[in-house]
Amino acid sequence: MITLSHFIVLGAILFCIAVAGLFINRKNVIVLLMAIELMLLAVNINFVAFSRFGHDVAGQVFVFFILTVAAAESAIGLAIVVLLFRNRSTVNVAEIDSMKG
Amino acid sequence: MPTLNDILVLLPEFYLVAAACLLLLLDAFMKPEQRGTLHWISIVVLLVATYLVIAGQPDVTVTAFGDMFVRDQTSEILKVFALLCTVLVFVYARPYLLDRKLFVGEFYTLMIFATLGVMLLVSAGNLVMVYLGLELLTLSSYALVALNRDSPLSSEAAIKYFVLGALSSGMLLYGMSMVYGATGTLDLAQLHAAVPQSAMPHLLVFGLIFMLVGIAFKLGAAPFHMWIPDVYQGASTPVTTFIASSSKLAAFGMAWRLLETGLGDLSQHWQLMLAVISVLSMAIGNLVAIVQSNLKRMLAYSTISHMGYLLMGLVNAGPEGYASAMFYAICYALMSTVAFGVILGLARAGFECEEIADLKGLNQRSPWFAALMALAMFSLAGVPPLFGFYAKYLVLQAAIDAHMLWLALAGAVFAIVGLYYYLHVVKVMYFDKPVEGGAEQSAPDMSMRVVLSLNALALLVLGVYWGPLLGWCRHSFGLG
Amino acid sequence: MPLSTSILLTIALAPLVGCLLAGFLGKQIGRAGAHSVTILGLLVSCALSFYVLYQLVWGGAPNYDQNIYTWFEIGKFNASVGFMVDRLTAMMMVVVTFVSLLVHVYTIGYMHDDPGYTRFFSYISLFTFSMLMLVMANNFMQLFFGWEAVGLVSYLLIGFWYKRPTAIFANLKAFLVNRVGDFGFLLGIAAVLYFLGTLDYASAFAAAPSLVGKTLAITQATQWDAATVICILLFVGAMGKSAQVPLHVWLPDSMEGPTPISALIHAATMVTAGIFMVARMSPLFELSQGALSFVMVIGATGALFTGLIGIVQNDIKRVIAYSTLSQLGYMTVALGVSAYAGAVFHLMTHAFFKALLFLGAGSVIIAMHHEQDMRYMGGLRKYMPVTWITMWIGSLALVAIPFTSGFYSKDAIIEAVGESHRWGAGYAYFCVLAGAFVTATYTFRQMYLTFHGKERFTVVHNHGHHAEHIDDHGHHEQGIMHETPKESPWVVTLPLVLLAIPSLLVGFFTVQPMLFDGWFGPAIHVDEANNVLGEMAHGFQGAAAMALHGFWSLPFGLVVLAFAITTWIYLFNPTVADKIKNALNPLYQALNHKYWFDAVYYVLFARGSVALGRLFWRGSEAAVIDGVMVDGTTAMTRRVAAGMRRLQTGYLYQYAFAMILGLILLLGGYWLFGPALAAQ
Amino acid sequence: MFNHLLSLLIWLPIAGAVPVLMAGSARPNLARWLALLFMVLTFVASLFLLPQYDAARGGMQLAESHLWIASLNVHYGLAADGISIALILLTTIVGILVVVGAWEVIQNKTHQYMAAMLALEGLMIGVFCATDALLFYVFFEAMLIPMFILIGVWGGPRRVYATLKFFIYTFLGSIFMLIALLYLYHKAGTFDLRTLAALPLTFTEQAWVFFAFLLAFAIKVPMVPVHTWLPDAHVEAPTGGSVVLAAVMLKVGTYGMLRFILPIVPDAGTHFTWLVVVLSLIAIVYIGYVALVQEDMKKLVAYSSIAHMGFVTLGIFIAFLLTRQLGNVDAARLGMQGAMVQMISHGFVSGAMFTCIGVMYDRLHTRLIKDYGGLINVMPWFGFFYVLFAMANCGLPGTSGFVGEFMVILASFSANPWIALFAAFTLIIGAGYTLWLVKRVLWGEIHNPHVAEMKDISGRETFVLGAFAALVLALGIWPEPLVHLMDSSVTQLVQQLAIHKI
Repeated sequence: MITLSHFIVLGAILFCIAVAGLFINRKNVIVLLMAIELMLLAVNINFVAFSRFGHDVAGQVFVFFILTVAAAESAIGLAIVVLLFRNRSTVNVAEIDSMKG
Repeated sequence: MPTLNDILVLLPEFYLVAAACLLLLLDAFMKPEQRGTLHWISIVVLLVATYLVIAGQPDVTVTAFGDMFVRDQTSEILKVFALLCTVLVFVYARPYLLDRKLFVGEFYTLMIFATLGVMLLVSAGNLVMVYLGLELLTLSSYALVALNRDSPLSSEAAIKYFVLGALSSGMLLYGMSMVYGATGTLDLAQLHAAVPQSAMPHLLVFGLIFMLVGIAFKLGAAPFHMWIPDVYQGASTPVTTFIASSSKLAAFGMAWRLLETGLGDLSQHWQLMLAVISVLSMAIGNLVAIVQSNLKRMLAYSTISHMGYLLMGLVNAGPEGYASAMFYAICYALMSTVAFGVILGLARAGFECEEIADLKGLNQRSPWFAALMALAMFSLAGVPPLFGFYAKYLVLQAAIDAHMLWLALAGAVFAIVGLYYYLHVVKVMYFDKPVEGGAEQSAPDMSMRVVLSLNALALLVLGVYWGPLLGWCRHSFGLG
Repeated sequence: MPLSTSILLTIALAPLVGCLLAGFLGKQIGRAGAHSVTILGLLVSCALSFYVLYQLVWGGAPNYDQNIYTWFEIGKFNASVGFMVDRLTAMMMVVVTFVSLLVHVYTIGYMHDDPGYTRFFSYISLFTFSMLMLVMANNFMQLFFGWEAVGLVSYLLIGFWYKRPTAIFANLKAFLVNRVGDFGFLLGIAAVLYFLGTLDYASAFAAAPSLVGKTLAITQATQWDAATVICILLFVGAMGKSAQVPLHVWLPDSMEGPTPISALIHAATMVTAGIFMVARMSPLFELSQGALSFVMVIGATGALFTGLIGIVQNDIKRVIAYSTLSQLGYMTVALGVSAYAGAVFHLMTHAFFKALLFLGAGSVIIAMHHEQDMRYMGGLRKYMPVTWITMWIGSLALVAIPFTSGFYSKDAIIEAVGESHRWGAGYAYFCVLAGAFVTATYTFRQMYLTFHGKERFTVVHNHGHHAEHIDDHGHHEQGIMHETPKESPWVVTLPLVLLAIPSLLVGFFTVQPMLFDGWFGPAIHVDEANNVLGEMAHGFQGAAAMALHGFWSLPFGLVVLAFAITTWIYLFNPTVADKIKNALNPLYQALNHKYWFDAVYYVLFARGSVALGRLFWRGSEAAVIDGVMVDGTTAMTRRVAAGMRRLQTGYLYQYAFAMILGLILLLGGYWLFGPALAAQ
Repeated sequence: MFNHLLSLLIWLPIAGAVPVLMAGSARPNLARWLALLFMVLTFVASLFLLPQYDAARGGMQLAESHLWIASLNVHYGLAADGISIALILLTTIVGILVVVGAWEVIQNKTHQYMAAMLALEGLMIGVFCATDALLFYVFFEAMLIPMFILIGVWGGPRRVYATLKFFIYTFLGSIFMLIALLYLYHKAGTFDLRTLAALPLTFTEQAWVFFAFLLAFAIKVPMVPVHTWLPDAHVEAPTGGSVVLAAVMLKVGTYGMLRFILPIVPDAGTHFTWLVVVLSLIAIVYIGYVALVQEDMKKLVAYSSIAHMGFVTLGIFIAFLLTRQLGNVDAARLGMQGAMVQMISHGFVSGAMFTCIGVMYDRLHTRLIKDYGGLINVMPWFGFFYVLFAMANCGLPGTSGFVGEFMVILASFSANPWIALFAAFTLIIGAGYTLWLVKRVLWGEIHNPHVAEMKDISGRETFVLGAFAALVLALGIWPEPLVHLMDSSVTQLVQQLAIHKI
């Protein structure tokens, strides 16, 4: 029998993977975008699970909003990545450090 | 089903949406040479919105769309100042944008959308609204930061801002989900009621902590401040100004909504966490600012420290505390608009006036701008009789009233450290000899100079006559 | 009729007016104007002083003691400016104004070619004013005012020729040494206020008996007798002003000032202020045998040992200067044996004959064109008879030949010391006796070297540039004169004559009232137990008898002995002097170096203080406080800041990591402290 | 009768700064005359204090109070007692002399200089009559800005270091004072000084508050060991800046002690008196030695200022010993009065000394002692004034310098002979450094050819120095009027000391 805690754990694991992906990855900005998406999905799992087990629909409504915003977000993200590539002809995270200190 | 009442409550916001879309169309069908009018139109739009906010101000707290949207005095005040700050940004930005071929419609529409995001955020009555408002604000901000397409720095700043922003809102959402799980509601008011009898207190606090990360990030408090310096430096100065003014007001509003309206009963937990964050911010902000040579970057670190002081007010977790924090947020918004405004005023084609060294001997070249900058600096440093002092004094008072003397003492110590770099700017302007290619009177844009002067003198006037403003802030939190 | 305030005010202020006119309007009123106004002022106050004395002694006027105005008033403490005039004061006023007047006149001649002519008159008038304020004071505050004011004028006048390095060194030294004395004096005044609760003479003396048995807690354990503390502290002031050992070092150097000053300030009046002060404080000093013994021993030491130095001096003024030190020692001894009247009496006679000697020396110096070294003089008597005679009179008075005024005062002191049974009186008696011999020795030596024997200067007649031989740069080849020395003008000789008269006679007429008939009345208070003069009074049968008896006294014998020796050496075989000098070389060295006081003080205090200051400045100020505490803190802050700056690496993933760390920090914090908080 | 005199005194010069600033760098003379006009007006206005103040009654008079921040119960409260009035008069007089003194000296950005001076004067007057702690703090801090500008813009080569040190040092002290004030407000719910004086505090609280106040005011005075900003500030500051700094600004510190430490934390004050007394004695003796070896005249006088302010702090704090432990109230009053008189006197003497140095500096553009010597040969009148002020500086009777020191030494002997012993040491060391300076600067042959060309003081300089001289002598010859003016206020202060608050 799958309980709420299974979902929570799953969500947590996904979230951790996403976070790890954010700061372990030294290569490509695109990967960061994917990690962010993953993080939002983890959140969605939490919401759906809670609303399912809490018999409250609001959580699932929230999920729709999150999905929509996530789409817009990744759109802007990609746009920025393109811009970045145009200006610096690289999307390598390890090379984007002209501002520091 | 939305009633007419709902519409009326949201009138300013609806109006702003409509106006923004109209501007977008206008911009599309407008010949480039007529674009100048766009500037004035959008200023009028915002002023009208301000009027709507003030005029439609309800005597009692009203809600709309099933408590999704709350319109109370706090949100009104924050909205008014957010709108005004945006107006200031527009006024200051014009010459700068013209010089840099950035004078485009997107700037204005995005700016207005961001402001709209601020307005929604500060009067959110529900976690969903908080999220939507926040995203509307941040997404527009990302775009604004990247506005200067040809600048490598801008795009780098944008990507950093974007990734970290996404991470923070991810954490915020994650926290929200836990809180939702622990209480079963997304409505802040019900949340407040549900917190005490929650079955899973630990889950609740976990949620709280994740949300705190989101809040701290938005404020730019250490250790979630890393984006601030790079974004401030990379973004074009008008955008920086906006981020430093309006969106700080929004951040305060958000913090207050989530922490007080929503999780007020957990205050004994978040008080201490905020205190720690506050000390870290004051320390990192003030210390690292000392060694900056880039003016915008220096101001970025100063922002971080100021957010530390603002948090001192929140730490108090009582109406006085919130009032002082809000006072601080407004005060900081006004001060930073002056500081960045002077930078904008001195910048000219091919000269950003970003380095502190650019201000050398400004007193010889344009004493008036030097005086305005000096006012801003002394005010930021918190030297009486300028506005900034009273804000500091109020938050210190709040910390002491909350029996956190150590926090107040830390604040005092770091205020001394901070003093140094503000004075350094004054020193550069007044005591140093001017250098070739340094800042001088840029092409005088009358409207800008007048408004900037008024804005700066406000720091002096409010330094003497700050009672009413404080009165409003306190009254909005139900104090005499 | 009682004394009127206006008269006393006139006496005090007339010299001040003269000073201000000569000082500020010197250019306008010119030299003649300057000396006229100042002398006029002095004439007025001198005449009035005599009038006051007359009123007090014969006019039956009561003693005057009134406040002119309140200086400050705080609770029960108040300080006023006011006058207290009794016979002691009146006598001092007369002496001061009289000598000062003569010195004014004398100055016309002495400073004739000096550029600072008007300034000089302004100074000496200012001095007279200050000195009068000192003697006429009716409270300690005003006494201290006069005390310091005369010090200031002395400072200005010693440094009158401000271009001379020696002069400006001497005046700084004089002021500082005096300040050491005033340091004690001020503490003494503070002690008086503390114990007696008032600064006013009359009430302080009235309350004086209450001091008996009172003590001052120096530490928890040790308690000092109040009266002794007060008196010794006050006397420290007197030691400074009246140049008592070991604070005597400034007086010989003060000879850098013009000669009239040496006569007026550093012989006749200012240096005797200390003596006057102690006499004035007799009601206090009488309460402490210890303090009096201290006074006596200090005085006796000075009387003998400073006199010895005089024997080896060659500078005519310095000889007299050391003689002054020695005579001040005599006065102090007299104070020490409670013979206050004797001290004051000697003060008066000494004022006359010492001023006479100095002015005479000045006259010689003029004649010698500012040559002061006696080795280049000799045989001057035929050139300047008046000076010669008058100076002999002065010398006889100094060595206390019977019937001269000096005899009466000095012999009385020696006898009084003999009578005294106070601790240390034996030592004092030896000192004053030996002192008599020493005095005679240096005096006769000086007279012989100056006026007798063969001329040790050569006259080279070439006129022209002696005009520029004015005092402030009179450095020329020693022993070469450009014209024969000649008697000084009347303005110089007249004062000599006028001083010679009292030097001879004043003692004879005043000894009886002043010493034995309690002429001073309540002004001087002596306990019966200490009243040596009282005992001597029994054996006193009039001035003449005293003088005749004097011929068979031991002191006179010593004088005769000294006379014989000096005559034999300096008139007949001068070479012996050097033989003796070589024979007693160690002693000679000690005397010639003034017992090395100056050297030691210079190293210890002057150099020492500067070294200490440097240590403080470079060390604690610059290095510790500024270097470590102030700049160190800022430097540290910057270093920390530079370190923290490096955390902002610019790498996106590290920014993200920082946020995660923050998150973990908060979570961990909750995990650690959360339960505790929830418990609250 | 017009009852906003104090407000007028504060705001007249501050308002005057605006037109002076308007005059602009193009019309320096206009700026000068305007500045002088406002200074004179302020001085005249300040004279009206004397008839309006009832010295016999004492206490705070001419009070004004308007609610400033209703929600926090903060008042714009002004009032003056004898001490305030004396200090206000000192300020207004020095103000005029400073403007006249800077007349031709300041050629660069004259209008800003004069405006800064006016603003500074208004703020200092504000400090001397604020009765609301927050208002006091505002004036206390705001003073720093014009002085910061004065030193920084018209200062010497190391002006930046000096002025930053000055600003940050003072700010450091005062911010902790602010914390202390906030704590008191937290307890009392008001900043009104009279209420705070009545506020009962435990000893621990008093101790903390005491040290916060002490730090703030000790830095301002300054006391050893937080004094090192002063010599630097003085050396770099323009003459006018030094004069105001020494003559008035230092007094703000001691004045603060009177208004805050004495009434609000008397018990802690009593307990820690020994500390302040020892520090004061160190200031008198140790600083004296440091002053002795200075090579820069301004530094020397700056150090002597520290030593003289030592007498003020000594006089104030022996009052604790005398009232609390010995019950000798009259002696306490004597000491306190001595401190007050010393404050005023030091204002004139140090101001005059710095003016003298300024006069020399304007001619030779060096402050190093070794560059001078034999000045009296070419500048006799200047020499006269210089000697006079030097004598006042080493406390010669008849000059104002003597009065305060005399009273303090007398009083301290009643407290403890040893204190008096060290205090009286100033007679020697003070004379030492002052007269050695005079010897090296004034007397002797001229060895520096440039000195030979120096002109004697001009009419303007004679006016300034003459005014100082007149004040110094008047105060020295007849201090009673000043003493009387402050007597009742001092008495009340002393009485307040006796009240236990625990």
